[in-house]
Amino acid sequence: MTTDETNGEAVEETPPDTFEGTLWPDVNRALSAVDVRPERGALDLIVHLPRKDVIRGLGMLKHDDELHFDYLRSLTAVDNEDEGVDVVYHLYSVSKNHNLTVKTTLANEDKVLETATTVWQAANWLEREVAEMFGVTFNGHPDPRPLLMPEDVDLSDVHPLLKSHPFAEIDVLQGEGLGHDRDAPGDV
Amino acid sequence: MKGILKSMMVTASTFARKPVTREYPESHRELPERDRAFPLLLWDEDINEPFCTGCHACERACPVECMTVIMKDNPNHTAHDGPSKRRKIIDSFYIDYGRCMRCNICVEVCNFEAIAMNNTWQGHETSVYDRSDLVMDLPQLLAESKAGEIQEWVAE
Amino acid sequence: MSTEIFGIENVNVWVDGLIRVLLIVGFMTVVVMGLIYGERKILARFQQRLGPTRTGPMGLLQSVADALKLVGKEDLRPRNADPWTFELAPYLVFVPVFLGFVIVPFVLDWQIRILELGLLYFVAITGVNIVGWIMAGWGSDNRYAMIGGMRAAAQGISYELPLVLALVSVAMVVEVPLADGEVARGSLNLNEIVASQHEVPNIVWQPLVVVVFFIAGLAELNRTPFDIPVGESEVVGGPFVEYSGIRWSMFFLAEYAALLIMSLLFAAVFLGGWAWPAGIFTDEDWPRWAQALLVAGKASIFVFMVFWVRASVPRLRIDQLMGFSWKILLPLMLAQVMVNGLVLVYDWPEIILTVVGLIGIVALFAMVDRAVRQPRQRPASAAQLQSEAV
Amino acid sequence: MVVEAPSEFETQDLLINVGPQHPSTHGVFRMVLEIDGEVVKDLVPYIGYLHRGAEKLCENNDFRQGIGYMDRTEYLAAHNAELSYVMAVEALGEIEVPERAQWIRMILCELNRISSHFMFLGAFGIDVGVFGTPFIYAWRERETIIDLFEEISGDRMMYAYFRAGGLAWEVPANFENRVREVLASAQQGVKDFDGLLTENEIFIARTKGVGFISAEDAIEMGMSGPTIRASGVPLDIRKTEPYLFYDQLDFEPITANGGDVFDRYIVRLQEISQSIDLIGQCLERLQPGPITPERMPRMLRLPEGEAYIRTEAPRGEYGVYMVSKGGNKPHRLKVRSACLSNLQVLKQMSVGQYVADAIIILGSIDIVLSEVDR
Repeated sequence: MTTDETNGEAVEETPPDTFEGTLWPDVNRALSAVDVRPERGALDLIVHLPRKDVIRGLGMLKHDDELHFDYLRSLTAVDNEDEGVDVVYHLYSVSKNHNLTVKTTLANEDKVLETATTVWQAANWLEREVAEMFGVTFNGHPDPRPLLMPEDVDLSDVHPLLKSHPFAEIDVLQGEGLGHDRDAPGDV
Repeated sequence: MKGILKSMMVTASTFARKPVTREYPESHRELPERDRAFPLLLWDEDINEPFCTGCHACERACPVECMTVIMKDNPNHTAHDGPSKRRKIIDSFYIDYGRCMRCNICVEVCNFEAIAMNNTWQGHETSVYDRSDLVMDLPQLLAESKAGEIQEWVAE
Repeated sequence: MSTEIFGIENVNVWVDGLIRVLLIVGFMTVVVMGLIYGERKILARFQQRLGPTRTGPMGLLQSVADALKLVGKEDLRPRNADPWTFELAPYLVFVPVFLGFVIVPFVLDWQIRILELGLLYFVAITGVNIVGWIMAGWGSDNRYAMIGGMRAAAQGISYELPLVLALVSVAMVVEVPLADGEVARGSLNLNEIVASQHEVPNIVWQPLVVVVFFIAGLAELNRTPFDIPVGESEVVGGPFVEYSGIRWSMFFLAEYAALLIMSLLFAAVFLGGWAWPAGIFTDEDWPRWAQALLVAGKASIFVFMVFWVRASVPRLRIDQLMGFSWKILLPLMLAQVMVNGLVLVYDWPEIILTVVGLIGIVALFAMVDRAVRQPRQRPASAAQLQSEAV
Repeated sequence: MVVEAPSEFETQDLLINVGPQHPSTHGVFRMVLEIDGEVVKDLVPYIGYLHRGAEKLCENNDFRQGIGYMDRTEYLAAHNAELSYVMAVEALGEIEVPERAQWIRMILCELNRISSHFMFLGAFGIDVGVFGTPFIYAWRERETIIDLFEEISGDRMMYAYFRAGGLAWEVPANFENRVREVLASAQQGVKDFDGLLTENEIFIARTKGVGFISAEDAIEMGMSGPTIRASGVPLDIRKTEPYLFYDQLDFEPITANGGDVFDRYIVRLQEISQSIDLIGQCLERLQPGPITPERMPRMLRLPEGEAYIRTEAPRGEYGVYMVSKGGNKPHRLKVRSACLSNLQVLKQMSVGQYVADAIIILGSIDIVLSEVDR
């Protein structure tokens, strides 16, 4: 995840982006109690929050009557191999019709985070899926069973969507062995 | 009860309409020319050899990796005073119809227009008893085109 | 102990009974196969499809093919199903329906036995097959089957009452000419009921009873909109889920045989059976084959209506089904019986019956519309569960 | 010894396993119902039977190969699924899509919405109990639409027709009057369904007031599509955040405020008529022109960045969150499934209702399991 600072070193200091067209001024006011780092996404504004006060920040965003993010669009995670796992919240306000993406980075050693179901009920199943696919544990989740993976087999340490999880080999049916006991191939 | 009578009138009206079902094995629906059943190789009538030179372009582009291509030197290339200009020709070509997802990418990447999508009913009716019979080798892939039954559709 | 059958004198009673029963069995199987084929074709036409066309010319041998397939299929029994109830359930469903044919008045004197209490016998016999349904549901150790069986019991019993009251209110007003020229009212003998409809069929006098009989008949046959015990989308085949092969075909045969009896009874009791138009033109009766065609035509009206309803109406829920029978059909029928009684006692003109019947039909439609518009009442326990769950 | 009789007759609750093989679970969905008599006391849904790891596969396929997987994550409306994927690639790569391609994309997506809603009407008709008639009516209309798709892209359900930057190839010459023919038969289908089910007393009695969900709960649970619009929330991404040329069309999101099964049916039925009208408007604005940008690289490489693109699929918001770290393959691809969020509400809607209600509530959410499990 390249952020503004890394770009800054390579080339002479670019003027800090003022995000004038985006929600940044309101978001900054709403999240003043938390240190926030904005970034410009392809469509909507992206805001980085530190791990310990993500849930507090989301609560502020939801109950702030200016922003009123009452709709959790989607909750997912991105595995950046060595930089840890990013948990991404896409928020939307039905009344104000604007969007915001909230991201937080979890180090690979302890992928633990508070559950967002206290803020939105919608996060219930989405967190279950992120938990089983990325190995992130959400403390206080009401129903931490696996969502998509089978329960009868103990897959608690298998997290398929991590980059470390290998792709399955394709059982190749072609080639000399299994094709056909036709006469010599290429007999055209 | 007015609603119930109304819905019975609707079923009565369809009672009078012509049935839409078609007796499949006897009468086949006429397939559009762009229909994509399964990929097959094309036969070059005038030099009597397949167009395909085994350049692996389709094998690399295939999302499900269902193709295996082995090329060889072309015996009737002009160097051995044969009619063909192709230095390399396909030696053996396997497509696993069981894996192929008919996404037409191989036809798009092929720069010799050697592979096309089968748009005949024979291409659709490929049910077999054993999954390994779905692996089509070179003679099977060339059969329909050699018999001249394929008018392949080329996207301009 | 000898009777006359088809002109052959002094035939032993037992032999005569046996011949008539075998005739009925042959007639019933052929007609039931025709009904199955007819249903699939007519239902297909309602849905703009062709229906069976592969077996035989125009698919005519489809039922024969089904029968052969079912005979060939292995009829297995789940391991921990209760052996006796599971095995005997199909017989308890099939035999009562088959026994019901004893009193069906096909043509002038072509029925197995003329029973004085024909209607009472019919209603009693068809009541027994509910036991068969419950045995099938309970005996086959399958949760869906058990639910289906319980639903069949609830539905069978609660629609027995409107059916019986409908037949009673018709049987009350039937005119039976006595030997000394007098006219007695009321008879349970099906022959007399049909004979009394020479000039005017009962449908004219009792329109409401015809509608209620049709609805209750649908419920007895477990037909849409009352096919709750066998609703595939909820209980996946209901009590028959664990049956296969011949046992399942007995259930299937019983269902269509019951449809056949209900339609013949409908033709006899309400549309005048073999008597109705005959009385208008000539005093004595039509030739046998004409009467047979007449009865067949009237019965097929009922059968076509059943198929038509099946193609166009969704399924009721169990509480609506029970509410409909106990709160709407039963009061109407009791009122109808009371009005019949008054007409009989005070000798009012017959036309009052028709007027009251038509008013009854309007009342039935109004009640149904009001019931549909009402907000749903749910049992207290259900509402309390709902609030808990949120 | 005297056995003290229980105060009131002690009954035992029954646990039924509805699915994964069941005629009305619309695919491999399983719910365990705990029922007391006929009333549902508890409902535990189980999903994951159709999980094929589409997101992991897409990380191993480049931006043209991934389109085939998008079709398979939403097999009833594959055009809408491809649209989100392809728009995400164009957003990341800043690729300009010619006008004609965008109009054709809109027409195909609306046609796919019609065919998907007909599929719902057919399956819902059988759940409610009409034996087969709505299913055949729905299939009759859906076949005509799917035949048109076959003439355009060559495949009935898995089109792989959209490409980053436009379309794979030009539509056939008789495209416009073929579309008008299909719209006429869809109009007839809507009239049939309106007559068959909408005013049918038994249908109203079965569906009115069943499976109620309030607007606040719907927003709280992140629902989308016709299911949330039936509770009165006008959340339609074609209107709230217009993409392609939806801002040039005049239409209002169809809402109903009952929030029950009947309203979800009515919203979808009216959406078919709305889509028919929208396609008419699109056809007027369709001009001849190119369908792919002039110079498209043979092997598309995207700069670093991430984009979350959401479009209005028939079941709700179908979102693609694509993170690219340069290279020709997406680093991470998340498919936001509308049915997954709508399905979370099933327990809340079904507890306290009858078994028969629970079945039609599940039907009214119109789930497609390949989108739920991905």
